[in-house]
Amino acid sequence: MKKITKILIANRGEIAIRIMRTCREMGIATVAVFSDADRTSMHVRYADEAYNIGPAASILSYLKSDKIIEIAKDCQADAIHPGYGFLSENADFARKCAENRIIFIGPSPEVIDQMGDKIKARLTMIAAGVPVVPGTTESVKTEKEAIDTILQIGLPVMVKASAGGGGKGMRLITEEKDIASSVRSARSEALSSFGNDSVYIEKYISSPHHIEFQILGDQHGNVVHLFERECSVQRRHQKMLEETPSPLMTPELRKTMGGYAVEAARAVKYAGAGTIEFLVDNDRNFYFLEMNTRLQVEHPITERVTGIDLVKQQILVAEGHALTFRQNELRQTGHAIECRIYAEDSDNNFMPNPGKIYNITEPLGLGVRTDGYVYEGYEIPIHYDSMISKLIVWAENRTEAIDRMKRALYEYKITGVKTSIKFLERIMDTPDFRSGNYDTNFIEKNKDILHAATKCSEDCEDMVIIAAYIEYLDRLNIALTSKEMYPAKNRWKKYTYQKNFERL
Amino acid sequence: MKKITKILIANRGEIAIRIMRTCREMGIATVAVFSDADRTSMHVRYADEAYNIGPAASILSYLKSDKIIEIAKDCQADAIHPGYGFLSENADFARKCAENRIIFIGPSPEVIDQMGDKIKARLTMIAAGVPVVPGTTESVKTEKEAIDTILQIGLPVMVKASAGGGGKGMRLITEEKDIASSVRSARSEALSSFGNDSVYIEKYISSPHHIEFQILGDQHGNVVHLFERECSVQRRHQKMLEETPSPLMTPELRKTMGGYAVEAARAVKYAGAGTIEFLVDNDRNFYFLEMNTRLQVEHPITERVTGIDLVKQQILVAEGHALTFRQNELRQTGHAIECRIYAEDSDNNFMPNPGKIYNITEPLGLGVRTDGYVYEGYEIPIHYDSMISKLIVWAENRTEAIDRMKRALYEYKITGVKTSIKFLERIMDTPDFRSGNYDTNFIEKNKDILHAATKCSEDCEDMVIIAAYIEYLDRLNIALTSKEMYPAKNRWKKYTYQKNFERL
Amino acid sequence: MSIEIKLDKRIASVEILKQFENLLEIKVDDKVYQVDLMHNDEGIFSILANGRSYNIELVPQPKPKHFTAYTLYDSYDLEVIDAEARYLRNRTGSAPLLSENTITSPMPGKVVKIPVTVGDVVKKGDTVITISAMKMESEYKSPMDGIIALIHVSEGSTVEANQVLIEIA
Amino acid sequence: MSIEIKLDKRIASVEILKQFENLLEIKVDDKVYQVDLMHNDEGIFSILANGRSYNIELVPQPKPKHFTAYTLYDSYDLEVIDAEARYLRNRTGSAPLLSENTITSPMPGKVVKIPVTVGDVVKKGDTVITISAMKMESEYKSPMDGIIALIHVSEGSTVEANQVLIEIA
Repeated sequence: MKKITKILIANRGEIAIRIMRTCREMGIATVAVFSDADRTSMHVRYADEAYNIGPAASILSYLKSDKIIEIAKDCQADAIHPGYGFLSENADFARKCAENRIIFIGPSPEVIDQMGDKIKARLTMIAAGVPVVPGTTESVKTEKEAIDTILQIGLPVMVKASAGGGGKGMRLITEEKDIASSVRSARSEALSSFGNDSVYIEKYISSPHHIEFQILGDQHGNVVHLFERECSVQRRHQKMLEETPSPLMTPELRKTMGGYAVEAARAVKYAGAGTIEFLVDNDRNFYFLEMNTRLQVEHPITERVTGIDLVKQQILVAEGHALTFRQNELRQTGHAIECRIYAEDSDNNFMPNPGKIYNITEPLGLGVRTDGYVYEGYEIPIHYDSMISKLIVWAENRTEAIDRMKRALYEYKITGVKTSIKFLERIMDTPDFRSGNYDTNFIEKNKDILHAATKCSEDCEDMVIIAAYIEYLDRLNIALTSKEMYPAKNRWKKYTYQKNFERL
Repeated sequence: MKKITKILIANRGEIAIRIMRTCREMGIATVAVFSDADRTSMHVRYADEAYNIGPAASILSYLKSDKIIEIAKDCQADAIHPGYGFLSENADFARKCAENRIIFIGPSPEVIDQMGDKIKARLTMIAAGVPVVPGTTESVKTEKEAIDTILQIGLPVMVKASAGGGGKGMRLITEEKDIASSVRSARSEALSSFGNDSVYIEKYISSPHHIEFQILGDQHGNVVHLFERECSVQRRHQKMLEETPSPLMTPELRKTMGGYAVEAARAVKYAGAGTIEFLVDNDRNFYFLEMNTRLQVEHPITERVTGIDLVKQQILVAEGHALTFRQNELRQTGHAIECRIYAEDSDNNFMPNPGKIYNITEPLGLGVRTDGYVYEGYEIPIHYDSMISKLIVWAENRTEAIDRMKRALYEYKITGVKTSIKFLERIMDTPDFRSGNYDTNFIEKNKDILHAATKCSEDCEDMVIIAAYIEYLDRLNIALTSKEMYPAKNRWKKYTYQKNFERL
Repeated sequence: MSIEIKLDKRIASVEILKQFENLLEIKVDDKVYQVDLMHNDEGIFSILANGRSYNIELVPQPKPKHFTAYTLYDSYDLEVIDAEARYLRNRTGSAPLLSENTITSPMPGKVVKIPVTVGDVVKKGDTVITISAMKMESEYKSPMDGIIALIHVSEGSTVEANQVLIEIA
Repeated sequence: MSIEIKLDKRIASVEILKQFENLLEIKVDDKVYQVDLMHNDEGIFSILANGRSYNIELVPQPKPKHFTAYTLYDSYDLEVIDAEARYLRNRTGSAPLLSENTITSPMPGKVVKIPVTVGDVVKKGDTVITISAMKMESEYKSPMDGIIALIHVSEGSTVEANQVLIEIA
């Protein structure tokens, strides 16, 4: 058992800070790394130590495994936490950490390898008895083989690149006449994107639910699951909102799926935190989709209903501790929802909207948690993800949680960049969401409600006009008179214009 | 049953906002009232409607019951929530609300009356079989009677004004020679403060624990308790920090004391949220101290361990709903601590420190809740309480909760005024606090640890000097050059001085 | 001193009638309001009118006299049309400042690909430049049939919001 | 250009030796630091030196060139002693700006009671004024035996921090 005393966090933004918070609670020193674009990022200021690792582009900084390991050795960090994204599912990086006697906080390189290849993962799951989406168990090497397999499985199907990801080399086939051309284009895109034209074929499940189970394993063979997360509200195949418990779930289904998730993790001797993702259709048939061998963005909702700090568990497991709780001691209490606040123009095809944050007011009070990293005056870089914070609420039941989330979103003010806040607020008011009757087709199905313009009343418009007028007058004055060395005593202005106008 | 659709909050600051948050979640419109000193207070901006009620002094504004009721009638509010302090325990106000067909969110005027007079409250408790501090059951009218009673009870004793409060007309007597003079001065102070020289006498319990039980009753005779809060960390007889569960508590004692608290509330047909305060000595003997017929400052720790929104329950009870949970369905899960952030100079006799808030960084992340009302640029008025926010943390157990509170206090930055944050951080490191072995004498007993200066390292001091130097240079530049109409594009400065110095 | 303010497509005329400290009597088009208005250096406004509490934040835009206003419900683009602005408007007629055969970046980002060179013939709808920001690539298309007249940026360069990228003749 | 900075009781001499953008070589007394320093208009400083990440906030005080600095651990009072300040210091000798027989308010508040009038004889330790702020009353006592020379405030009036209240001769 090795006590970890200093952790380098090989990440940036909100997840870097979230990990540092737990380190601070555990008395562990923290080391930040940052690219040239991130010198003023909050994670640099939050850490005990901070080192530059290169230019803005991730490939030259946050993905530079050798450079990061070198810094970890120089500053004598015992361990590296990779967060999510970047190097978190990179088996080579995990291997290099081990070679340099640095603890990689995550599963072994072998497990990352095994679950990273989609076909290997499918085979592992089939061997563990976990249901997978019907389809091929090996890559399909020729066009003819592909066509035969598709006819055998039956339309609709998805053709996916074995080495793939990010939608590249992926085709949905719904009609027989498209089979040949789609297989051909999928294979050619796979070749150009990944240098490998292997594809595999899966039955296409239309409008499924995306439900995942959080699992936690230690180095002593103990594995538990921490229940499910419902992640079906997505745009551009990216999650916008997650909740637990899932409105679709029944106690029996939870027990069955949870059991399979634990089996799946046990099958690869999984140590650390991981997620088993499933597709579930409206008849509650479920199929293994993939495993994420890292912390998920949406882990806080699991923390909120179970009370367990998942990052602390990751660190304890990495130190060699056995889990201190068994499956039957775990409880899902109340209801938690997470909303992802993106810097984006939700009403304009969710286009990213980087820029400078002007003012922020964070929601506070009962049952509200915010995990963010931006601050007033911060310029969101164009180089990285557009997520600026996560808003998590908890309440005794789902209805109260939705009401609380609505209140928190209403309170949350970010000016200077466009954000997803208003769009998320409209989700809270959408009948399909309130009733819990939704799947991955939710945003498309409800687009009329979700993109409806909510203008304020005419009086309110007039108040905006009045404000702009006063601001204009004030700026004229500022330009003329503000030469003093120290800021004005009171930032709220009352007396500025009295000379200019007749008194009431 | 009357559905409440609009509530006037007859209060200010953090508690006004805390109440408005729940109203918003329940779809209830909110009305703020404000004094001249509070025009820029956050509660005015948070509310749907806002009305001025007079000059800064409370007696001319927040205590003006007629004016407040008039506004409530004019804007057609169904109900008034008094918060804590101000009119919250004023039976006349509650009565006037009823006369004007406005729901007062709190117990009936009769109950407020009955529990507001200390001797009446003692008698009520004795009748309900609740242990009280040994002492007189009636006011003592003459000096001789007082001296006889004291000799009978035995020293040490406290002499207290029957109509009293705030330490006025209160004397601790530990030696026989002081009896006559102390009784005399207590009676004379009582007369000049309250126009009534009645006093009563209680056995003095040295260094007791201050433990209170939250209770909740409805209009149908149901009463439950929501467990205890340990409130022994006090300065100037004001609470600084509360936690639940109490480290002193045993399951048996909790059951007994909770049972008495419910009995006490039932005895007066209590409807709404209230608190029964007890003194507990180190042998776990407990005595009824007083009842607070309102929401307490420290209610959030109870909300956190039970999951119940107490303000929501107050509103539901006021509407006439029956409680939806029974005693045996309530659970205390994990551990919660609240720290009160005061604008004060903790190292200088806790002297209040009003002034302008310069920058704020609020602590965020897992298990952290902040209830505050100040914001950057806000000038804390001199007229009201010095509490600027409450920091509440939750964790699975007490040790983790203390570590989390320490982390949250470390993250909490308020500049411009002195605050209690550093002092509270030192409490988290005090062995007596960590071990849970403390009583109301805690701050006095540990003053050497709590007032120790924690200077940063010499390097860190040099960094402060460097920062001041750069700021000075920068201000020289600003004074010379900043005449532009719009703020600089990037608030973080890099290039300001390159002309002035030799390049590296 | 009345001034015009453009809010989205509406142009309203505003005038302060009377003032005492933070209490204003103010006319917006034909409507007269009594407001209690406080604001601060960060462009945060608290306005009380007819008992309602309005919160408005104004963020200045790069163009002088242009603001974005955030209410609790939505955001608006605003422009103050004072004497100077009116003069400029009259002088340039109603022609927009940027010609319609120009492609500008709607957001900051990085140029990933420019599949055209100066002199190329393009059709309306042809992709002429691809910009990447925050892991998402967006393709910008020619608004007309024409010839690439000028390219102001190159592949790999960083662009600001509203920067002119390509001109088509 | 070296300048002196007073931090609590320490007076340190500071000089920038070299600079390239946000990288500074800077000397504090005899120690030379290589620092990566960023700051903003709100007085927030992020300094990286020898790998450590330091967060410092500076708040200007009413007196020019006086700041309060907040680190993660404590706060400090700072004064920049430049040529002008040195000149003023030399001219006035070492005498403090406020005489020792003056009673000033340490915080903003309201005058509750002034139990003395001009001409009264007071002893060291006698209460001469009571100030209330945030529900707490504080009594201020005469620092010396003497006679009340001037009273600048009256009962019920509001006072600022560091305002002169009473002078004793």
